[in-house]
Amino acid sequence: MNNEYRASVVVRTVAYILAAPLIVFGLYVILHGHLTPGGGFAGGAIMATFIALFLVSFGRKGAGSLHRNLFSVLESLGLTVFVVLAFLGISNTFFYNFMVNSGHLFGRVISFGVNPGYLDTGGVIPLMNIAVGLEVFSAISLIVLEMFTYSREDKND
Amino acid sequence: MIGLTLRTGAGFWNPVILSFSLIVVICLVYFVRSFGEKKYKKGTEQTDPFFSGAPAPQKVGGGNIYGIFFTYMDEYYVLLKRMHTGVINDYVYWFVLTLTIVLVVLALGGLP
Amino acid sequence: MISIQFLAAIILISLGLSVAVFKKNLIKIVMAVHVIGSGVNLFLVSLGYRAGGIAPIFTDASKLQMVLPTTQALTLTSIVIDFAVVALMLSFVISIYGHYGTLDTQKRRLKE
Amino acid sequence: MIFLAEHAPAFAIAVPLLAAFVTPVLGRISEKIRNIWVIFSLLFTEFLVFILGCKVLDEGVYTYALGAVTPSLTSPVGFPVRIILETDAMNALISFMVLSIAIITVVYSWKFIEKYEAQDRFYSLLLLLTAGMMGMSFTGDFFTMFVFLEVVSVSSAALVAFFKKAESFEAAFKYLAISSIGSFFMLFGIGLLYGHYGLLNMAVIAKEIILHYSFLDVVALSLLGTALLLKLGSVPIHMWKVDSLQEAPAPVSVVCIATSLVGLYLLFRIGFSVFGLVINSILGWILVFFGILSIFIGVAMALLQNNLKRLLGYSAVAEVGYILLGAGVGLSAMPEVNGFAFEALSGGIFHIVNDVLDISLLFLIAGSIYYITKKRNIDELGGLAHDFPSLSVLFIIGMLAISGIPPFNGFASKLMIYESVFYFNPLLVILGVLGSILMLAVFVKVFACIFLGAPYEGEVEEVPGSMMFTMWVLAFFILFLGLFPQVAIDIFIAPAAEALVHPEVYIGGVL
Repeated sequence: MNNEYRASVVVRTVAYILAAPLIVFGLYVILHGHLTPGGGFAGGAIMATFIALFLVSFGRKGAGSLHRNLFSVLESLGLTVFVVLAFLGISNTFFYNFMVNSGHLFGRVISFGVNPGYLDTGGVIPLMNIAVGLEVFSAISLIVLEMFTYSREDKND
Repeated sequence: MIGLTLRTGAGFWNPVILSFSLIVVICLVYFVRSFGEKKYKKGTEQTDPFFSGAPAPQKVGGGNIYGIFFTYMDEYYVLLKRMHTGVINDYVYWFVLTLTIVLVVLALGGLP
Repeated sequence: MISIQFLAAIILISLGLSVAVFKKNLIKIVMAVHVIGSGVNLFLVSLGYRAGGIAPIFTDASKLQMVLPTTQALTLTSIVIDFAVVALMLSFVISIYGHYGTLDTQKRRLKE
Repeated sequence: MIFLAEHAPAFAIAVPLLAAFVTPVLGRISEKIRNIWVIFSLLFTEFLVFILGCKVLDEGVYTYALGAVTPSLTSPVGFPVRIILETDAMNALISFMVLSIAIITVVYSWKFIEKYEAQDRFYSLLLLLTAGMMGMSFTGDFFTMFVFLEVVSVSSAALVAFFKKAESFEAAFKYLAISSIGSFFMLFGIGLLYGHYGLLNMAVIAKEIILHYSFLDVVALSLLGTALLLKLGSVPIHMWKVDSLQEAPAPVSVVCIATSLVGLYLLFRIGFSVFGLVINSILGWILVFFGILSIFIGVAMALLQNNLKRLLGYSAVAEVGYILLGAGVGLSAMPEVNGFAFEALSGGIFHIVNDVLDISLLFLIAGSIYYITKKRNIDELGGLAHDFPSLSVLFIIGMLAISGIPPFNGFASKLMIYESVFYFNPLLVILGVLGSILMLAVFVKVFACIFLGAPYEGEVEEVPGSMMFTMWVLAFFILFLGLFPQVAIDIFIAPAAEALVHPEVYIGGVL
């Protein structure tokens, strides 16, 4: 078994081309979670597809450049931000949306009716989407990375 | 003694009285025991357990206990061992079987 | 007249169950769990479907036209859970293969 | 204080959850700080649940709507649209028990898993598991119940595989496979209820079901009920439970016992509060049937085992049978439970408390025996009473309590179950007493093999003080509940039984 596993040039080129669109589309889905279908989980999964593609095209060397500690810290961070955001509404109730219609960040006051889909609405929901997106991205990347390295090591022995 | 007697609907149960009488009985047993013979020699075969004249075994394994019970309950245990295969497929099978039984019984007897 | 999506959900669930009971490969059991999960998700999401309904986002459609998004939320959550379960089960399968050298469900050490 | 009591149901879920996410980060800094953090967060949660329990015992059922303007705004548009946490005496009791077990587990684990890797993840998963169990016990709607059930399944399966041995992976795989199949069937049942009523809230469904009871509800009830019977490990779907209890580390086995306790609570909640007003005695008979089956097959299989933890796993299965027996008799008298049926139900609930204490003590002793000798087969052990007299005293307490010998706590609850079930059906009592006698036979064998005989030859380690302390705490509560059972009945068992047999109060808490 060749240790220096690398995919063919076709796969690598496609990976280069797809990298930016995948990340941008994932971020788009996360940021528009409160307006369109999608949200934290879907967007995070799309972004994690990039990591899977990266591993497939660059093999072990690619896996070596990704730090699993970074992913676990990011995962913890995302989850903590989510729960802390839920705690911040505690003056009313847990999970209370204290930022909606406040006029500050994500708190634009809109009148009832059709609008073009202002991103600046939704209160804590977009923030929670971002936290969940971060968590899902790092968790799925971690799973893919662990499974990838484990199966490679297994074959080399 | 309010709150110490357990009322079980049909009767009552007072553990404190029982524990007290248990202690009394144990004291009585020790009192009777103190009349016993004290002249035996420690460390000789007089203090060894008696095992039909043969040297007593130092260790009894778990498989040696209740042998006669397993002999007479053999058919039941063959059935039980066949039931506990440890295969995940059979676990799912038992789940489906239980679901079917519960569903049929409830559908026959649970409708208004 | 039973709707086709409910029929599909039932077929998926029964397929998954039959694979889980009859197939002797650990990977196939993971797939069976996933297929059962997908069947249930299909059932849930088709419960919430309303012909001609409108998504409840920044429109001024009347309340009766809008679709209650509960089932979509449920399905999304259950997909996430399904994902987590399958990932964990696959990692267990990798470890079992590493230790036992086989994926056969009949080769087990825990029984009775 | 009032603020804490007001938000206690949400905090009881959120504090362990937050603690679980922070634990890995703290573990990088220092092990000591991490341990203090874990135990402190659990103690704080237990304090919250305690004041919540006092509030509930004083004022009756308490509902909390997540994300509402005020906690009591449960149905802003005529029916509840938010996630609602509903607390009454029953789930306050269950969550208090679960948290106590979790605290004892954490204190025990300090020394027990000291030599292993990945301790951060162990504590993190343990806290996640606690949060899941809190969610399961406080939730007022079906879907949140499913979500937390899966949180519990996934995290406890990962904990079962903690030792990273071949058998532990096998046990964890079996556990996760069968329990996720069960969970998906439960979700299917929840979907049926949603399709029928368009709602997920338990209390509202309980109210609607009186008017629209149909075959669809029967199918949903059987799906939910069977999935919960699987979760609590009733015969004939108990094998996964025995496997995972055998292979998990001893503290994790104890927490797994606590998860089946929460499964029992959910079964009671669905049987009594949701379907209690419409279903007739047939559901009670089903529970009685599975209870008797569990007692018999569990005890018979326990008699056969030579692996200590597997034996304890089978006796845990048998003990669940007694609870199902008592509760089934209570359920068969719904909707008007009084007299002997009420006593049987209180006996069943009291036996939940006693069972979790006894089995936990025995599992912790089994863990200590593994810790000091590194052996699990009782044939290879023997004569431990010479070197470890206090361990043998603890084992005697546990074994007498679990086999229902006076004056220990197991006797009090079993007496309540027997005497009241006797009026229901005398044959069931005979079967139950027979099971109890066999249980004593099982533990006499274990005691003779492990503690009696010539002194143990082989390397032994000392039992650390923190582990002994947790076992003595459990033994103290066993003795206390054994000597003063009526105190427990008056303070928290009878209100819990009252909360179950009056579904209309539960419904009134939301609407």
